[in-house]
Amino acid sequence: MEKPLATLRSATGVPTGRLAVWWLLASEVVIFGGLLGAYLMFRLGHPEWANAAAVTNTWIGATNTFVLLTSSFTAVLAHQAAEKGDGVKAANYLFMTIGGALLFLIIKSFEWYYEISHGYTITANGFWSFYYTAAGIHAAHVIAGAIIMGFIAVAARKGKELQRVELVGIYWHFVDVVWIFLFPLLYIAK
Amino acid sequence: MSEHTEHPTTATGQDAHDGEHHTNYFKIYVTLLVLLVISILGPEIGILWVTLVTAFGIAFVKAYLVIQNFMHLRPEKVIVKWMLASSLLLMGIYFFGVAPDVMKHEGRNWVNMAAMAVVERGIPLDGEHAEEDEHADDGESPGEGEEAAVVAETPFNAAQAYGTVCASCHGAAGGGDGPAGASTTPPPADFTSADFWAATNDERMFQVIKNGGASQGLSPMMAGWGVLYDDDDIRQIIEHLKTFRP
Amino acid sequence: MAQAATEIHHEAHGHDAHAHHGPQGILKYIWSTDHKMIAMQYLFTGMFMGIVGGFMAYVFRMQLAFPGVSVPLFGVVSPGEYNALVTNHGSIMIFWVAMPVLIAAFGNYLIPLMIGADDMVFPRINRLSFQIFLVSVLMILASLFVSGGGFGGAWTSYPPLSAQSQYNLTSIGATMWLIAVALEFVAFLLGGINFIVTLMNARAPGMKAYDIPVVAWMIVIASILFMLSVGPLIAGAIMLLFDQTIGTGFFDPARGGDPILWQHLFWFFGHPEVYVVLLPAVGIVIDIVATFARKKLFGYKIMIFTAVATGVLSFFVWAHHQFIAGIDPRMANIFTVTTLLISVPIAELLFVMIATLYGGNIKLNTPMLWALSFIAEFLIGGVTGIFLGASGADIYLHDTYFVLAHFHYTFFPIAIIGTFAGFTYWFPKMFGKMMDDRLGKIHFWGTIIPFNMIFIPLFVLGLGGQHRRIYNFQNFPELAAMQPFRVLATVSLIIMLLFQLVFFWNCIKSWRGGAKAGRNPWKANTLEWTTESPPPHGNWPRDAMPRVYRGPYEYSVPGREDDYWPQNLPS
Amino acid sequence: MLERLVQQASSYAADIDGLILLVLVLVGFWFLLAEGMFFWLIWKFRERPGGRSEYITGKEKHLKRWISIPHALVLVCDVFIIIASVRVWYDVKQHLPQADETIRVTGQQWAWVFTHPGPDGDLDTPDDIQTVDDLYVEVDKTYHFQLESRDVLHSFSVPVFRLKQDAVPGRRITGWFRPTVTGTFDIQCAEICGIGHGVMAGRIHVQDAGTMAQWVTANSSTAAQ
Repeated sequence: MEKPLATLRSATGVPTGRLAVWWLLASEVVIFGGLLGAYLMFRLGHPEWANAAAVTNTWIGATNTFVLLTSSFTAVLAHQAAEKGDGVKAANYLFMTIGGALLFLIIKSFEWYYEISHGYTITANGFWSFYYTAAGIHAAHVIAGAIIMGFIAVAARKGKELQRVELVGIYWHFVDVVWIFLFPLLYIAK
Repeated sequence: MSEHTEHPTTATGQDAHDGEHHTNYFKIYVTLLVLLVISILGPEIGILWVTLVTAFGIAFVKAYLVIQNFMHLRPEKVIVKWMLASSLLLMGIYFFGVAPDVMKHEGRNWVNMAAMAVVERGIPLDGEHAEEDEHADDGESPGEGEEAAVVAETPFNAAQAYGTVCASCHGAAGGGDGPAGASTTPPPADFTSADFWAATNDERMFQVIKNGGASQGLSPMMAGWGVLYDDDDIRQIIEHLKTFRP
Repeated sequence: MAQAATEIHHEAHGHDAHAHHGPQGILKYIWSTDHKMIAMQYLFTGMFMGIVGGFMAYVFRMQLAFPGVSVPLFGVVSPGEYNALVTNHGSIMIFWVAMPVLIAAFGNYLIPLMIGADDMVFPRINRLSFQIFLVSVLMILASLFVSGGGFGGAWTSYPPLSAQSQYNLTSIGATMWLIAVALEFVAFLLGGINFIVTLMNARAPGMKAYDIPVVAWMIVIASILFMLSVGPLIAGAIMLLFDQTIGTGFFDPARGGDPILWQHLFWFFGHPEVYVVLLPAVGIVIDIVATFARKKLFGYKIMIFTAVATGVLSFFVWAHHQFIAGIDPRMANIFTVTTLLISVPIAELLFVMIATLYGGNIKLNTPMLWALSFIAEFLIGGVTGIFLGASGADIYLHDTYFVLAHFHYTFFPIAIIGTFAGFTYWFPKMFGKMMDDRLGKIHFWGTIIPFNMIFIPLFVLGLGGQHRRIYNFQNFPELAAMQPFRVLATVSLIIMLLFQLVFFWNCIKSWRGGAKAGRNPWKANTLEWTTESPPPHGNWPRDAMPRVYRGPYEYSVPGREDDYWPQNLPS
Repeated sequence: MLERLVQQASSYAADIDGLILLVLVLVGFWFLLAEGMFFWLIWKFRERPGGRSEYITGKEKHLKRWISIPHALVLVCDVFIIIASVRVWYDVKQHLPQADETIRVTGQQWAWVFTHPGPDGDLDTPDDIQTVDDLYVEVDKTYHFQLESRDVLHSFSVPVFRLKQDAVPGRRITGWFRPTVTGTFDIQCAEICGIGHGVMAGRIHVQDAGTMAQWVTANSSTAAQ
């Protein structure tokens, strides 16, 4: 499809795609903000949740933080390569980022399997409800990001639409930032 | 569906960052990892304020580093910063508007007794529990899992169902004298009256319970419960009603 | 309904299809990415849902006026059905009529045309947005026919009633209602990002921020409000969905949850939502008033700033919907102050609109009548809001018919009057034909007079202590005596609904046999009037896109022969 | 004004009606002024053949006054309304006067259960009297009520008292009223609570001291048996 002229204009000086991603993130901030704000209120009002939080495994959470930080690092390297016009290198870095996403999801599913099989299900109590809901919405974002990155990496390998490498990168870093806050909220604070 | 390269202002979309490329991404990455290690080790000390600072203070520092250096917010137009700042500010308003009702359990002229009871009941600290495998095998939930188990697995109990959904109108003893029935016209059926049983049969009762009173030309206030109970459950309820029969 | 939209559009300008390379045949309409086609899809879907919502209003008003009778075309209304009808009437009118028509339809149609662009910046996301919206429409309609019936817990959907099926008895209907609303939010988030970015980035060369027509500004401000307020409710909807389906206890007090949390999440979105639909309607009215008064706006910047101020303040007032709902009484004082402060920018906005008439040469044709009636009627809705914002008075008036009449005096001008104003004003542009002015005026008076006759009695009933959502007032001795007011409201409603037939007749008649409109029938300044009617795909030839030299409201400039001065004319 | 539609039967009903009247006067003034101005302008500047509008930008000082002065006055009116409103709110909802007696009101689908403290004046004792949908109170006596709910949200509304408060499951919300007129009045549920919401009607019986004393003796003795 031919691109409309409208898409090529940039009255603000921020490229259209990047502006849209920033707006998307602003709307994501309020979605996660609403959920985590509610969690924080309940957590501060229910000291007994500390006993439930004690069950979560900080080391698994830390490993996942490490995985996501690393994937963020490769995403920014992909952006750097795309800026230099090196589509193949950008694509390779993106595939590494996707690998990070998959590793994150695999660790997560083992963690959840262990917890669910020990009876800590989403209905067990308020803490676990928030735990699975918040991490689940975050994981949905990880999955969506990995799929989008796959498409962009395939195009970038052919040298097409390189600016999209940066756009998906910004989104990916946001997913990382959400986890940076989920980690202390769900794992460290006991 | 994004910028074409032939357009001068948008070019590849990275023009705005030219000259900003000297950020050493690797250095930032290493810094982030060091901060991660500190945030894990901090709480191990066990002092509350150290935990708070290392866990949440460092989260903010890490987020700041990622946003400024990886997402390149630093060289971005000021309007983008305003957008993000206002969405964060709104979350602050939301928190302070809601917290007095939800976070606190009592206030001027009200107490949240249910929340207090939940705090009081507490959650058993079963760190070892999680290690024990026999509980995992029989699928039973430890501690607060009980309610979940009730929702999912309890076999149907007609007497209990009668108590929860029927008794408020038909009365605990089936006399049609439950509190909610007092204001309905016509009044709820009285299962202790012989006339009631003379005028009905199993099939009719089944239809009324499943599809509501209106389906048999009776009071529309008798709701249909087919959504909640399957046919077997309803037959069990009818059997339970027969225990009221004079 | 999208079908009807596409067919009308097909006939209207079937011959310029050669201009684009998109899908052909019927797919061209269903799969089109053209902003005008998507606008039509939204417009006609919204109008169809308006008919559904109107029919619901007819059924439950009949039940209230003549309790227990068999309503023609429906039958006897049971209490459960009554609750489902009022719930879905409210949800449909706000989420599936006001939002798609005012924001999505007019936004899609007008923003690219008014800023001199050939399309939205993301045409395929735009199409995706409509498709998600269509799924939500089918979902809400289907939810009325599932086992157990449609959801009956009011459009606010307060738990525990909405969360637990043993209380609401509509386990399937409630879940489908919730999913439909959530999908609708997603559709409008995608659409909203598109509107905002289009206005920010895709303006014609020379068009500065204060050269943008007010209606485009308003739709974009509304989209921003929507985006920033809906987040917590999306999170809340997921939590409520889990409560309903897998048995979590987010809103169940017995398990540590809190029903008050949902109220906050809902109204944190719900109050800005009022302004989300208000602002586009205000924008439409302002554009029409300027055109037919042949006047420059009295303070263009004041209007934009008051709209922004209203939007910002609307985030600070939400708990006035919960004064007596169990929030801490001390918090109510804060929210009373913020709520009453919001009257300041809104009053300013209305004053400026009225002042624009001063010194004009006012032509009273159908679109202008609709626009002026918006101001007159919305004023009633605005001032009655003060009673409810004052916490002390709200103790008595909360959840009475006074509230109901108040917000119908705001939402009716917004969703119905605003839509008719915009539709009659841009009809020549959309279909290339003029509308019949005489039929238009009959329809106008046949709508406005019964409208007031419906809701003025409801103010009286509300002051008399009659509460909402009660299916039969004969159970309350003090209220039973006020039956004549209920009958009056119902009869007026039926008259108003019948007069809508005039509108549909007028549409069909004008579309088939109306006079040709030409490019600029109203002699207006904004860019959409500089292209053909209806505009071809791409709006303007790709090598002759408009350039902008001045603001949109330069009417009756001294020293010029014409009393208008299009934005794209070099001086 | 409102008392012609609904009787005033509690100590604060007149305050709330007074506030509504104050808002009506202030808001009505602005409403009539704006509508009057609006229709006058439409009539004055109606279309004249060959007529032409004036070119006014809204920046002219002598014209801008017409907006900015009313604008400031609206703010002043708002301040009056806020002060009056907060005062009424404080008296009715925030500050509870000393109670002569405390009752409990429990909402459930779809009935009101009222618990009277009985002869000893204390709730949760064996001589409590429970009634369904009928609340018996004594005139000129200050009551506190503890509002609770067993299942979903309800709202305890007595229009003649100008009293309304939502009942939230899990919470106990305390409020007060002081009946000033004897008689029997409606209680409505004002928050949708399911299919029976429309029949969740109660009656409140305000009695003089003698009748009330008789009622208490009659009912608590039957409860004790």
